[in-house]
Amino acid sequence: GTLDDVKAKGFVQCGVSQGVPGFSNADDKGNWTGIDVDACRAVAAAIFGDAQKVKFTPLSAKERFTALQSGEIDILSRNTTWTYTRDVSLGLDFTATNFYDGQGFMVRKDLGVESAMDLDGATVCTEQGTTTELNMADFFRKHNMSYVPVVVQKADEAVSAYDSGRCDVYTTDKSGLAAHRTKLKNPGNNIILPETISKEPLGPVVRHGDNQWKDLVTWVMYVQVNAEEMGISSENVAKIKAEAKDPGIRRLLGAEGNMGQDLGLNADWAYNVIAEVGNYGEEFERNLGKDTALNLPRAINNLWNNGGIMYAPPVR
Amino acid sequence: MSNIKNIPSNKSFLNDAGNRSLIFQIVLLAVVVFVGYYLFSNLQANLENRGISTGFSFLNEPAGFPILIHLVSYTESSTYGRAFLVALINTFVISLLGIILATIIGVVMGLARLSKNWLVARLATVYIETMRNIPLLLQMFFWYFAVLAALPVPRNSYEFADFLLNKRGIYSPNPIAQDGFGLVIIGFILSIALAIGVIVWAKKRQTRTGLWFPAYWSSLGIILGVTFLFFAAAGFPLEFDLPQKSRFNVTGGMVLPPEFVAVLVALSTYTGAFIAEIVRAGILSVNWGQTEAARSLGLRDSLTQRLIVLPQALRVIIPPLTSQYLNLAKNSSLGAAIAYPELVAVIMGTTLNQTGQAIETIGLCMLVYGSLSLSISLFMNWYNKKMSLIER
Amino acid sequence: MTNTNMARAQLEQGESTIIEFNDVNKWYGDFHVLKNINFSIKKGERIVVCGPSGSGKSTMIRCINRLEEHQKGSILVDGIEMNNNLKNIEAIRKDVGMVFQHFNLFPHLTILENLTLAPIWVRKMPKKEAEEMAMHYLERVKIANQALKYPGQLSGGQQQRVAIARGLCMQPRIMLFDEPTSALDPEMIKEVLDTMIQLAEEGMTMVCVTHEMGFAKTVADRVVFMDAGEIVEANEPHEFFDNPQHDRTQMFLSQILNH
Amino acid sequence: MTNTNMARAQLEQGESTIIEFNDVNKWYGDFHVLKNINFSIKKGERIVVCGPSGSGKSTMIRCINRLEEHQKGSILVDGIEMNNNLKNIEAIRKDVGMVFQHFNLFPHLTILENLTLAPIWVRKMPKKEAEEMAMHYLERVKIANQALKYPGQLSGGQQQRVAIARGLCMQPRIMLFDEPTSALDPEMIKEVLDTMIQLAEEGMTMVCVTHEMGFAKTVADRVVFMDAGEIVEANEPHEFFDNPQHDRTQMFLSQILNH
Amino acid sequence: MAIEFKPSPSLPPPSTAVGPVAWLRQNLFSSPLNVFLTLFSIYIIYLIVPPIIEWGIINATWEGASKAECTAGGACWAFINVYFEQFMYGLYPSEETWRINLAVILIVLLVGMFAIKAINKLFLSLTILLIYPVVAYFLFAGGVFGLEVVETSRWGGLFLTVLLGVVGIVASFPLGALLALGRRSNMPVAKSVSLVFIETIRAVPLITILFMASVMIPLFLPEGLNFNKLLRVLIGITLFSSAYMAEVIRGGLQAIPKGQYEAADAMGLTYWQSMVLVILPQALKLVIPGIVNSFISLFKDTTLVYIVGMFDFLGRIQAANHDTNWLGTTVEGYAFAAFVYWIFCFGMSRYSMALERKLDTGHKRN
Ligand SMILES: Nc1ncnc2c1ncn2[C@@H]1O[C@H](COP(=O)(O)OP(=O)(O)OP(=O)(O)O)[C@@H](O)[C@H]1O
Ligand SMILES: Nc1ncnc2c1ncn2[C@@H]1O[C@H](COP(=O)(O)OP(=O)(O)OP(=O)(O)O)[C@@H](O)[C@H]1O
Ligand SMILES: [Mg+2]
Ligand SMILES: [Mg+2]
Repeated sequence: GTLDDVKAKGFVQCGVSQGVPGFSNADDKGNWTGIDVDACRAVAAAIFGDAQKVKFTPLSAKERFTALQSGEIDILSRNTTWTYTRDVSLGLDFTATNFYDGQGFMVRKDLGVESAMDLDGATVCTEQGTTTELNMADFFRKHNMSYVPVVVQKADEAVSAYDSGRCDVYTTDKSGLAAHRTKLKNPGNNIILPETISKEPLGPVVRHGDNQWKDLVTWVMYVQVNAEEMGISSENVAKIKAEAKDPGIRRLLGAEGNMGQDLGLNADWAYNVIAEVGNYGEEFERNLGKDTALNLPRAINNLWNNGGIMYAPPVR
Repeated sequence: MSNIKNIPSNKSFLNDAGNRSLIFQIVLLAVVVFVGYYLFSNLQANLENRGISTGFSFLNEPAGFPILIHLVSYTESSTYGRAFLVALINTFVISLLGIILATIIGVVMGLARLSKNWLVARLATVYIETMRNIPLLLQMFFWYFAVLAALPVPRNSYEFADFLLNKRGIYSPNPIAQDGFGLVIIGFILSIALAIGVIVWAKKRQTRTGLWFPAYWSSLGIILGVTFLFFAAAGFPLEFDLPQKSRFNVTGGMVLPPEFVAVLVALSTYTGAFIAEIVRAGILSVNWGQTEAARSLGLRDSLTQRLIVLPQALRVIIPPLTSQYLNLAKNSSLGAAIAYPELVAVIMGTTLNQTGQAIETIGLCMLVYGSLSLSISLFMNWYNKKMSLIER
Repeated sequence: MTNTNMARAQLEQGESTIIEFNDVNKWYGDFHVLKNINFSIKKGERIVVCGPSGSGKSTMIRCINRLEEHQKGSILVDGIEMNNNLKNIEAIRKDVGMVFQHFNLFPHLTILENLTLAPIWVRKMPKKEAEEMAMHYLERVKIANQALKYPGQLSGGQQQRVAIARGLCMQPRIMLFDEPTSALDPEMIKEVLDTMIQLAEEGMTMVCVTHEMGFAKTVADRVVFMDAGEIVEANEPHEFFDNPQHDRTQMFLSQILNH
Repeated sequence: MTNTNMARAQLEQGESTIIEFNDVNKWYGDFHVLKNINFSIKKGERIVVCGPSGSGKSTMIRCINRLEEHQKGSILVDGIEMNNNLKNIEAIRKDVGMVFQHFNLFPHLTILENLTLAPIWVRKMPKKEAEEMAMHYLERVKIANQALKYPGQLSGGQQQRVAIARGLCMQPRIMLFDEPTSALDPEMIKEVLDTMIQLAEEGMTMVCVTHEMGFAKTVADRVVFMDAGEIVEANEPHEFFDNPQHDRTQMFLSQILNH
Repeated sequence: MAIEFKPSPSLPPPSTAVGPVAWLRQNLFSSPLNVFLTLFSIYIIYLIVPPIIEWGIINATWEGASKAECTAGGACWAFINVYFEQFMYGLYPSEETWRINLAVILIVLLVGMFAIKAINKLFLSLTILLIYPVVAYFLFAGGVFGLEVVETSRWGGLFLTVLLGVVGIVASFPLGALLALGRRSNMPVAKSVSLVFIETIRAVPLITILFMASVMIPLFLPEGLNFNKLLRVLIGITLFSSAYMAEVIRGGLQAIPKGQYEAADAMGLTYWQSMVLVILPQALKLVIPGIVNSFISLFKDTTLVYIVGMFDFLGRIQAANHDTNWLGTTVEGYAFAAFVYWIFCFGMSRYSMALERKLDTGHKRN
């Protein structure tokens, strides 16, 4: 299966976006950061105990599924929306959601638009090969509004087209809007409209038919959520592993038992994930939170017991 | 008498020339078949393992995505098959217009480079050398992103009469036929019949009296004039939907979107430079003696070009021109990079992405380009054959 | 001898000058190809021009129908001066037929079309009439049966005869020949020379660059010898061949006749 | 006369057949080029083949080293039958040198390399030895001083002599010549013919397509006349020229000797 | 006695024939139409050239750390300045770029050695074709002699562009030669296989091939078997250009007179011997200009790898355009890219023309 291949070649091949700040973005030295990037690093940490054993393949939206299907990449972690068709007929399997999102619109302030309902007749830029393209179509049809679609091959170019005035509106997931807004000539001149026109659960995707690999990726994500819930973070994990009495926590961190065996991993896989990448909350704050240019609120991405909907099954 | 030596015994099976080539071919065929089979069986296994659906049934399912430019009716609820058709037409249209424009640019620039006017020749050279030596994709990006950025927003459109130019494209009035437009069509058909009559008459008259009549110019005049007369008689049954600046965009009128314009301009200026060189070489290939002979017969230079030089130059021009046309058609696929919804963008882009059926969509694309290439080269071969000289 | 006498007789009856070179000079860039050419040709006269290669023979006769421009002096053809005036050039080209060394037939047209092209487009002759005339001239050069073939299908000698017929189809008053036989095989040369001799006998004004001295002796009224862009000597053939005045001419003749 | 006698003498001493055509027939598509060729050549014999253009001369001699395939009958060269067997073909080609009308030297190789190519690659001779041999033959054709030039730098006659030397370098038992002089200027023809006459005197078996009747008279043991794919007449030169049997031969000879 | 002939002296031409005035009259103002064309051309030059000079040189800013510092109103070349290294080497670690430079210097030296008479050309060619690529590969990729490993995903910029072009053209050469021989062969299978391959490849756009190479190849391989994306793209490019190369070489083969084949046959050379020793050396010499031209098109076409997500020269420039510090430098980026591509392509096309002329004269007298 994929795990054996990955172990054999010594790294995880991870498909990411070609540059969405906060999600997956390379700096000018080629170092990748972002929450989608961290998802892959966590998998690498679980397998190899080394979060750096990942290689990234930047993919445009339209290439991503083919790349995954063909085996070009092992995980697709590229703010990909979990939908019925994709899960069922594309030969893909969605694992867990690492970001709950919804599609929104960004417009220039000087247009004086306040609501998406005012967009009748607008020219709309978006990236090719996304659910956005379909949602946008549905939205305008539902409200009987006309629009001119400009569907550009790559996200960056769609944003350029918007920025150069080709379009009135740029639409994508709201997190993406926030991310892309940082790349505009004059971020302050653009506003994100309040409406959210769709549900966009984003998360890593793997190929259909390899359950072991799917379980692994899913549970790496769940472990991070559970860790936040239990108050385990990269800072205290070593200490907790050494001192914890709670058998549940000891099992989780590999201090006793061999929970990794069934996944084909070492006992301390979860420990490595948390030690190297951190828990979900850390990941969020590091990449999207208050101290970043995106400055996104946790909102629904908070833990279930904190007013959000992040709810991971228990590790037992 | 003749002492035939014993035929040497090395007449082994392998030494026979015929057998050797047979064996080689069998091996080659086996390798080709084996590689083909190997790839195909891997493909099948992979598709099966990963649960990827196959077949062309997706073509009947609703596509759900919009397409910016469609010349046949298309909505989001149309099928993928329809989307394919739309993309196909877009590819055809851009190729066809590109071929026409590139040919015009090429001929003009080719002639300009041969011009006796030093400055004109130099300018044409600069144009040709610039266009030919810069990658097409870069030129497309330039026309799309750099030029687009420099154009005004709709509110501040450049206006010429009822035409508008802005970041959203080039807007022109949209003619809408009113009652009585049928009469105009009748008039148009009549005028064409009349024009043909004039041409036939002019030819007859030449055979009879030797006098030339400017038949082509006058028939153009007849077509325009008669059609206009009918148009007036019907009470000008045509209204124009003028482009109006509205809140976001321009409403009404007809629009050429920037994507279309950028692809068209890039394709035709790029290919035009290559065609210019072909035209130049073609004209230079006609022996100067031909021109001298024509001149010494008293033919004016324009007639010399039209009757003597061009027909001969065409024979040299056609074959390389064919491959430029093919290149242009193939290069139209780069339109995908700047949001022109042609085949590669719609099929290998969006459709592939929504359905995940890589093999089928790539196959469709290759099929289309293959048959496009084939038909252009068949046409050109036919034309070439028609034009070729009869030799001893 | 008889021939020259006949020519004399003709000249006396129509004494008018048809081509006149006055102090003509021409340069290619810095290269002085024609130097002070002064020369006139009478109506009906047959002139043969000879001289070493590069001496300017072709250039001179090509000035007559302004395939080349001269820069100094004047050339009058049929009383019309050669200058940049397009109307003059057209008028003169209608009156001057030319036959080239390499025939320069139009390969994409049939023989008949080659012949009728100028009559139809330049002389505005009805097509029918042009074709009849063309057939007439083709018969005269004895290849009427090839009328519908293409030039590429004929032999060199046949092509050159077509070229002559094409020149004649303009019904010109002057015919220029620029080494019309030098690209031909020996057997074909005869075909073409015969045709030219026949033409000469009909009294057409002819200027012919050639090294066929037999032809010169038979038909020329005057032979012009050029060297280094100048006319060295011009004389009646028997004088020219038997008693050349210049040593340069003698030298040239000795070469050409021994060949 | 002396020559023919000498040939006779040779023939008597080595009476063995080296090339034998038995009922050979060949077609190009539907076109029957060789019809029932029956003919044999003895070791050391010098044969001249002549005949009108298109009569199949080239085709016939090209069958000897299987540049062309025949379809019926058999050809035996040195006792080996010509068929698809590659070994046979290779063996025969080693023994048969050929000189073409257009020399066909390899323009990218020096003269020396042209000569040593086959000895080195086909005969597997050491390079040194091959070069020594090549120089030997170049001396024999009197152009050893040109060994390091390229073919493009030699005159036609010199090139043809190189081609002969190249043929000899295979140390063949038979040499075939296909109109070796017809692409040459008259002065160069002599150079080449001299070389060939010299070769002939050394007793090499030679088959030569040529219309140089002087050569035929001097060296040929037999002259073969072909027409329309058939051998019309084959005879000793004095018989052939002085007393041709067929009227076709007479006609051909009258043309060729008057030319 | 005969008169002595002395040619009269050549006179200098009148000023109407030569000199600047005559030149102007003949080349610019020879007829009313030409006068109009000249004036029109001058107007066009006036429209285009001064603004470009003003923008690109007079008002340009050459130094600076962000777009905000480009205040002169002209081009912001500071952008190119800052990003120059990335445009050249992609994300190749800057302390390792000497490896690329070294490889370039090596090849320049090696090719330069062709000028030295004493060196065996064959040996040198083999070194360049067989040894150099290995050396260059290890220089680029590292992993031996303590060189740090540099992932191919970090290769980019002009380095990648040149690499793709050069490898594509060199590797397509043997394949193209085989295909050309195949297409001319009289064995039906070999002929049709070559024909189908060549015509199929030539019928489809390069992007479809690159797309296949970049994402689809693994579908055709057994599960788990996969190889480097750069390698796959290289294979795609090589297959693509080998079809065009085959046609170029076929042209050369066709130009070799039949007599050459016959002479080789008559000497008893085998098929492969006559191809390698006699036919190909001549054919290849003939097609060198054609090969240079293919190289130019391939070099331009390598920009398409940008579409499949590789950051070649153009890709790097596009990416840099999205740097928040440098937004609005699109035109400068494209202008720089255009300039570099132009220099390369124009230079090569001039070279190919010169070569054509040189080879042309070399083949005379034969
Ligand atoms: N277009 C031209 N440009 C420059 N020099 C030219 C041109 N045409 C001819 N010449 C030169 O002018 C001279 C005269 O040429 P011309 O053709 O008139 O000679 P010719 O007497 O007809 O010679 P030939 O017997 O070889 O035809 C020659 O030295 C020739 O090289
Ligand atoms: N490859 C070919 N395909 C078809 N016909 C051919 C071919 N080669 C030669 N022929 C024809 O076969 C006939 C004999 O040709 P061959 O070359 O043997 O004649 P030849 O006697 O050598 O004539 P020449 O003196 O002109 O060289 C000619 O009519 C020729 O047209
Ligand atoms: Mg001349
Ligand atoms: Mg022959």
